[in-house]
This record gives sequence, C-alpha cells and structure tokens, in this order.
Amino acid sequence: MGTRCRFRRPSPVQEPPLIDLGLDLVERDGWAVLVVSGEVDVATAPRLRERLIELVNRGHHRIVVDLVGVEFLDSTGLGVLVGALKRVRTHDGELALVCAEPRILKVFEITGLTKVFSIFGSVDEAVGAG
Amino acid sequence: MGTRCRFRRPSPVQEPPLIDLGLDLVERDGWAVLVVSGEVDVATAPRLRERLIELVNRGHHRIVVDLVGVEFLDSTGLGVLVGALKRVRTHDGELALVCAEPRILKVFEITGLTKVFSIFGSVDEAVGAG
Amino acid sequence: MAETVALEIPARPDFLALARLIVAATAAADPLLPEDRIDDLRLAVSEACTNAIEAHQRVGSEQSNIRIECRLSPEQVEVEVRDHGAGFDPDVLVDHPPATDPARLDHERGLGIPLMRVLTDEVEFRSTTDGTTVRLVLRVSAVRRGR
Amino acid sequence: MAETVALEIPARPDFLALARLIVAATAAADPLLPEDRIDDLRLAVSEACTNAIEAHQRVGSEQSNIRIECRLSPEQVEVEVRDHGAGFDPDVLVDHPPATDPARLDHERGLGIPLMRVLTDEVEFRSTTDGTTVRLVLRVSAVRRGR
Ligand SMILES: Nc1ncnc2c1ncn2[C@@H]1O[C@H](COP(=O)(O)OP(=O)(O)O)[C@@H](O)[C@H]1O
Ligand SMILES: Nc1ncnc2c1ncn2[C@@H]1O[C@H](COP(=O)(O)OP(=O)(O)O)[C@@H](O)[C@H]1O
Repeated sequence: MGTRCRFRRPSPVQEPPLIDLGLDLVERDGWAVLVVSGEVDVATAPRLRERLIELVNRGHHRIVVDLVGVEFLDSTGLGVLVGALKRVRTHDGELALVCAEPRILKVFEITGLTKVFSIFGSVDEAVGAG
Repeated sequence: MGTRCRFRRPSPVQEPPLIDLGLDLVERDGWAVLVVSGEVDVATAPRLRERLIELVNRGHHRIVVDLVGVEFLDSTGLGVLVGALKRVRTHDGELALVCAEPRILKVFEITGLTKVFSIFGSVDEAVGAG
Repeated sequence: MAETVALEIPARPDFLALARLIVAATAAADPLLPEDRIDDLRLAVSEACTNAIEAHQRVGSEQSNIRIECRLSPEQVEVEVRDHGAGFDPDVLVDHPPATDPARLDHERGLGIPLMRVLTDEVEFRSTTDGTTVRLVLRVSAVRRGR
Repeated sequence: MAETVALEIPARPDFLALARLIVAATAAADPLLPEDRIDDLRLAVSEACTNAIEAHQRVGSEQSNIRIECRLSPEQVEVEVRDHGAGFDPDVLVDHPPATDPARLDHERGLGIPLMRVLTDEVEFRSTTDGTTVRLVLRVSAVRRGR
C-alpha cells in the first residue's frame, strides 16, 4: 500500500520517527554528502534545515545535498537550500546539489534558482567539480 | 506517483480503457486461466462478471481465476465469483481460485467462502488438482 | 482531541477508490494501527461507500455527494459514511444459507454488512428516509491488546 | 457537468500530504492531463495549502479545517483552497532580487505564489479578513494544444 505513513499525528505514546523524510550523511573526498529522500514540504523542511545547520556548525563547509531520492520539493524546501547556501558562503564554503529528476529540476528552473545553485546529475560529478 | 489513474471520469473524447482492472486469459491443460489484476470493487466487478459469463458461453467450463495480482477485493467481487461458480456448475464444470495474499484470503475466510471455493496457492496447483 | 479529515465524492463507483485512498492514508497517521488493521478498515469503509452509492443510484441521485469523515483520537479511528439515499432497516437483512448448502450459490449479494461487522470493532447505522450514516470504529486499544 | 471531490483537513503541516494525494488522484481521472501537468497542479495546490496552514497558524486557529475542492469538467481541472485565516492583499507582495544578485540569498521565502502562477493556467485570490480562497485552474485545452 503506497499510501501508508505519509504523515503522523501527535500521539499519547512515544512516536516513531516520521518516515517521509530520509536524511543520511556520507563523507566523500572532503565533502559532506547529505542524501535526502521522500517529500520536502513545510512539514519536513524544518528537519532538513536543522540538519544542514548542524553540519555547518560541526565544521562542514563543503556540502553536497543529494536530491535524487526526493519525490516532492516545494518552495519551503527551496528556501531551506537557499539559507544553507548563504550559510556555507559565510564560511567561504560551497554547497552543490545533485538532482536528475525533471520534475524536481523544473522547480529550480521556474524560480530562477538554477542560476543560484550548482546542480549536478550525480554525486560523482558534484564532488569531482568541487 | 502511485496515485495515478485509479479511476476515470466520463470524457467528451474517446476514453482509454480503465487501467485499474486487468483481465488476461491463458489456456492451460484444458483450463481457461483468467488472470485478474488491480482492484475488484463495484466499479470494476461488472467487467469481471461479463468476462466470466463470456468464457462460459464460449464453452469454457473449467476455469481458474488467478487473483494473485489483485490488490483489493470486496463483497461485489465475491458475489461475481459465487455467480461464476454457480454458472460453471450448471455445466458440470469447475471453478478454482488462485490466491496467496493473506489480505485477500481473509475476505474469503470471514465470509465462509473458503468452504465454497477450491482455493490454491498457485496456478500449477489449481490445474494439477483439477 | 480528535482530528478530522473529511472527503466528499460524487455517488459514483468510479470515485470509490478515492475514498479507500484517503481512509488508508489517514488511518496510517496512527502509528499504533498495524497495516492489516488499516486494510480491514479500508475494506469496511469501501463496503459502506458502495452501499451509499447504490442507495443514491436507487433514488436517482448520483449527482449528490457522499461524505466520508475520518476522526483520529488517541483511543480509536472512527469513520462515518453519510449518504442521502432512502434509508433502510439494518435489523431486517437476509441471512445466507450455510456455506455447505448448495443454495448458498444463489446469493451473490448481502456480504457487505457482515464484512463490516467482522472487520471493525464497532458498526452503527443511523438511517432515516433522508439518508443513512454508517459509523465504523477501530479501537487502538483493541489493537494493542493484540486483537 | 462538473464533478466535485472535496477534502477537509486540519490546518496542520502533517496533513498536507493528504491534500497532494487527493488532488493528484482526482486530476488523474482526467485522461487528457499528462502526468507532468498533474505534478504541476499537485505542487501548486500544495503551495496554496501551505499558505492556508500558515495563515491559520498566524491567527492561532490550527484547530479549524481548510477545504480543498477539486472540480473536474471537460474543459478544465479547477482546485479551490479555502482557509479561515486573516486574509492578505495578493497585489502587495515582495519581489525577489534577481538570481544573480548576492542579496538573493537573503530571501528564503516568497516563492509559493510565483510558483502557483507559473505552474497553472489561472490563479485567482479572493481574500477578506475572514479568510482566503485560492482558485487554481489547469485547462485541458491548453494541454491538448501542447502547452
Ligand atoms: N446506506 C444504505 N442505504 C440504503 N440501504 C442500504 C444501505 N446500506 C445497506 N443497505 C441495504 O442493506 C442491504 C444489505 O447490504 P449489504 O450487506 O452491504 O449487501 P449488498 O449491498 O450486497 O446487498 C442492501 O442490499 C441494501 O438494501
Ligand atoms: N492564504 C493566505 N492567507 C494569508 N496570507 C497569505 C495567504 N497566501 C499568501 N499569503 C501571504 O502572501 C505571502 C507570500 O506568499 P508566498 O508567495 O506563498 O510565499 P511564502 O509563503 O513563502 O511567504 C505570504 O508570506 C503571506 O503573507
């Protein structure tokens, strides 16, 4: 059933982690690669933001955000990425995006953000170009 | 997007076939095997009923209905199968079901219809037993 | 505090799948409901919606909507299906012959309400000549007790 | 003849995914809408719902519902998102600096309405101090013309 667990309500008992946003960290060639999966919207974007802030605070200033596993990305998600780019720039760092899905790329295109971000087709290209 | 095309509305132009019920016929060892896929409910059951009636009318009295690809089956679907069993019996024929999914088997169990139908785990077993 | 998700669909078989979709997705918000219980609820609600759609068809009002309301609370998931058909008396329903009786095969219908009763923890019908509301309840505690 | 599917959800981010689910599934009923246009509509509606949810949060009424109404007709798919927030003036919105201006990075918000405008064929805001209704339209003819 593909409809299961898109969201969770507050519950009286301890709650399992939300399963609609995956955030996995891989380190490669001096880059912190954050692999994002699921849906990035106003419900889940705060977790993405926190995670990116935490990375920068821990000294990671070369970050790749891998969006290949992202099924949905809205303006809130774009805002989080803009904020993260600004944050790494204040540390003279870099932020690269990996995105291959036309549906997600389109959101960057129509907002003009393809001119703001470096977007690559694979993590290899992103860390190679850095 | 797993949500696409569960149903179709009437349209002014010619309509593509509904994609939520698959009905494929295979003949094996003297059995007509009707492979059903998708969701069997009040919207789609009439097509299953027609197809089964047509098979019997064309002289197929030994029928296997393969429900392995069925994701959803409701009481309307059960009714169609009961009607088909009655129909083949009037021709001294047989109707066997193939079903492995606990979710679908459960519907037969709680309605007592496991006692009415011969239910097998695979088409091989169904045609072998006949 | 209960949270309510409501869906209104035309009283037409084509839209049944939408009702199932929303009930399953809403019930999945309850981390304590295992997937097989959600399947049970989905089928029970689908049966109730089928009856609602047929009730509208009988009075020729396929144009008006049926409403499916899901209420989540810590104790239970409750779904109400409301139609504007002609109503019925839930206490006067045909029983089927036993499965072993050959006459069982004469009955292709009448399994919807029995299914609802087995699949959920509570079924309630409120029916008048202006329409019917079916209330289906899954208790979360019944799940926790390993039901 | 238009067919209407309506969804009501609590004004909470958790329920946004349900709105997307129902809009995509309803729009998919139109065999003439290609999948990428359904994706466009899904994102546009999601943005409108996000704004509705935030509008409710600002006035502290997360408890009341927002309503998403999808109307299918042969010519178009129309979605209305109705909230009970404090309203706003859609003609007074902040413009972003151009993408090449370093100051662009100071703006993390304000992309929702621009996205809605590009992704759909028509956007209309009706806003009073009692709430806002956003109407989003995809024309089927625009699709057929290969838009
Ligand atoms: N919402 C309803 N409005 C009017 N009549 C109903 C409704 N639900 C059920 N009924 C009546 O109860 C009967 C039994 O329903 P059910 O057990 O679901 O079997 P079936 O729908 O296959 O007949 C229906 O045939 C119908 O006459
Ligand atoms: N439904 C609404 N109710 C009240 N205000 C709204 C509504 N929709 C949009 N707005 C206002 O318009 C602004 C711009 O919206 P938008 O372009 O979606 O960007 P963002 O939501 O990121 O600020 C919002 O910040 C809000 O002030």
